[in-house]
Amino acid sequence: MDKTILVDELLPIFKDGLTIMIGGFMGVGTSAKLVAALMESNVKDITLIVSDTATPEKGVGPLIVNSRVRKLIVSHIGTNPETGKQMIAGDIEVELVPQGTLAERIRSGGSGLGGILTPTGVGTSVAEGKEIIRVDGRDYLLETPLRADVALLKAKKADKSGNLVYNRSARNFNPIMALAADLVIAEVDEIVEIGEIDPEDVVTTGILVDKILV
Amino acid sequence: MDKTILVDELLPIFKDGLTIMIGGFMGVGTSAKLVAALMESNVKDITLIVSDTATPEKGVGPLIVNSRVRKLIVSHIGTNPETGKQMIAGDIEVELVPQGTLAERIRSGGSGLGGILTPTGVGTSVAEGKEIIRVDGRDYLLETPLRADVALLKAKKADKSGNLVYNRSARNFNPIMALAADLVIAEVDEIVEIGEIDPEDVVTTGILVDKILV
Amino acid sequence: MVESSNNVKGIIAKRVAREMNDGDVINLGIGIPTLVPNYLPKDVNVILQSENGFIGLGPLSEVDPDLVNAGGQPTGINPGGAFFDSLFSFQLIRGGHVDVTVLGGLEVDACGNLANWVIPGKMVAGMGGAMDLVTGAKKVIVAMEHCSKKGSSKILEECRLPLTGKGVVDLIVTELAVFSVTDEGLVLEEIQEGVNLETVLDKTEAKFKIR
Amino acid sequence: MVESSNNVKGIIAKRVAREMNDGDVINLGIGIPTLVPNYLPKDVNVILQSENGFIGLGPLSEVDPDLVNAGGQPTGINPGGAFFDSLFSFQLIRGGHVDVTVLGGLEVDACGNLANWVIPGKMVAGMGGAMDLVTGAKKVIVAMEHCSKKGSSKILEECRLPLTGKGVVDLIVTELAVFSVTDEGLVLEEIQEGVNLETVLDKTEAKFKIR
Repeated sequence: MDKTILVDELLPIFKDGLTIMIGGFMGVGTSAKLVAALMESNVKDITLIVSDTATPEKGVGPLIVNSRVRKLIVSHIGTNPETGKQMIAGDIEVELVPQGTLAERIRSGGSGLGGILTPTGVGTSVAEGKEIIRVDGRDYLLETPLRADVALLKAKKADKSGNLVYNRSARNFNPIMALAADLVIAEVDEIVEIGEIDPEDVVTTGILVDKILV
Repeated sequence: MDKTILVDELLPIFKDGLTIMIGGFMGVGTSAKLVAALMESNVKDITLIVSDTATPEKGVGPLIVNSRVRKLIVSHIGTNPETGKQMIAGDIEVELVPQGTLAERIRSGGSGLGGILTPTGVGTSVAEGKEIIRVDGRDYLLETPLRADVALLKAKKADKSGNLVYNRSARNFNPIMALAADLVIAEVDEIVEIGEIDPEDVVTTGILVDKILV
Repeated sequence: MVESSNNVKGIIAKRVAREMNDGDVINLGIGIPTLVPNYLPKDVNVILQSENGFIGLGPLSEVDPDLVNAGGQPTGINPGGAFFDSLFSFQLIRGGHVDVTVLGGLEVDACGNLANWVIPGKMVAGMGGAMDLVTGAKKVIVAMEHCSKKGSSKILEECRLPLTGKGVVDLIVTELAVFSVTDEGLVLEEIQEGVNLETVLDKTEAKFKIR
Repeated sequence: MVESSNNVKGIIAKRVAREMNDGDVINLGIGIPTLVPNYLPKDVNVILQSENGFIGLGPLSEVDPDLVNAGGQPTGINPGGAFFDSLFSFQLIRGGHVDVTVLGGLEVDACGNLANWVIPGKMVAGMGGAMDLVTGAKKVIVAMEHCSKKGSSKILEECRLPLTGKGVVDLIVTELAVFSVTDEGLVLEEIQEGVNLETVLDKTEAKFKIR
């Protein structure tokens, strides 16, 4: 089963209105090729789930600048002024989520959980509209799962079965997004034969990865 | 800061009534030396949190056979007949927890969460006395955190700062227990200098590990 | 007698094997389920998940005491496999990343309920990972002998033993028959070779429709 | 002016550095907090956690675009460090495995409330990891200039901006003074060198006790 794919084969996958998770932190660990393919596909009205919107030029920044995103679920937008501008103009709906909570919600979505109880955000505007549950004398927010139609990952290396290894701080949100989308596509710098990645070193198991773009 | 410790230095740490987590699955990935030290310390009334009670001779089995455990939080006891015997006789209190839920509860305890919502156990005796929370039309059990006074781990290799690497299926519950106890002690087969374990290969960061027994 | 029992187990495992598709991620319980790979067609390659922490369970090659299956027995890992901790293992299981789980059963009923972890006052094995597996796997197959050692039907109108999972079973495979669990109760999908309908009716407590 | 501002930042960072103990695991926000390591005594070695996914943040050695700090700037990793994903990173942060976090602030108040992520209608940066850090770290230090650029006190009786965390701050360090947050409100722990009490009283909106 060969999971490798060419950019041209990706284009029909991308459709208007999809919910897409994209790995990365300030653009580090974001697949530039997959973001470029999304741009090329001309899709719009994306719901984007991402750590941050990086800068106008980097990471998912171009998707924001070119108005491809209708809704954003994100922890930080301060480094891309275009995001704030579109948000204030009402052109993009932004749900700000604490970064640790964002990670937990994605993991919940990918792990069959109905959510988690976190103390983060209690007593802040993040708590608005959320259920507060008291456990052992402390208040927690019930934070619910996030899933996506497609996850776009960036890894250092894959074997042909899709096992992934990441590079340094480019790992960030990629491994948990691999759990939480119906279709998981990874750009990798290098692809090797099955057996060349030690089972101890695999970070994302190939059963989670559907397509590999080299 | 040298974290290495000798067995004799361990003995005063073990006290009656402690809550102790011990890694391992059917005894694989359980520290035989740390279990032996517990035996030698003559402590009793332990609350033990463990995947299973292995066999009478293996893993945590001897702690059961020698009546050191007052309460057991565990997913499987079928391979150690002594556990069932003591349970039926009322000598040991057993809380049976689905294995995935046990892992989640330990992680919650080690990650500052108030618990997680799992579908596992809904409609079974596991649900008795637990809060049922409906999310997106599906029922989930609220499962609350577990923590321990001491966690006893087994790893393949440590560096002197306590970074741990495991061997094959001996990893199991060890990495999450490292998060969830006030004092974390690891037996390792080999100890190396700081810098000899690649930061990409570290499974348990040394900041979680207090003591290392070679 | 042993011969015959092995025969029965083989018949069940062989039929279960036909449910597997190439590329499926499978988790097999102990007992009859572990026999399933022996009966897979050559063009069907499945990936075995072991809930104690790896993907790619394979034949034993070198013995490493740290490499065991979910029954604690020495095993091997295939190229392309991966090790992880128990947390991640159950993320895969509960998160729907396992296509099929095959488990033994003490009782199954017409609502798809399964009981296989405790006989009150008698055997208390514990559920291990079974409750997570039946809740999370995309397809749950119960592979078991049709009747208990005492000869009573294990396919009931309603389970009497404490449940492992409620409404979780998709397919029941025994040495006599194959039943699917549908919204309208059990449906007899097949009768095993050499068995007649009367025997199935006689040995099955639960009502069932015939496809 | 720049000179003077740098001076102020140095004074704050230097005082924060005195709060660190050998072996502490520290997470530093962007801005003034990143200057803290420059002022650590030689016998105090701390371990820096970077919420984007590693332990052992160190000086830049070789430039790898995949190795950045939480501000997205190229950085290094010390021997003994470890990489992990965002989930694990925040498990460490929320789980109390970080001893001290040092963050900047827009406003802090007498109840230990902190606001530093949004000015409604103006700046919407987002909270990033700050809400998790102030909730989970064992000790929360706010390192900031005492007054806003317009000269108004940033230490208030009650925060007016949306909160980052409620009752989370342990210590406030500015170029004028050091306050601890106690059950009875703010306590003035120290006045910075060359500053007098009148200045602190004049520039601080919140009431405080004097130790």
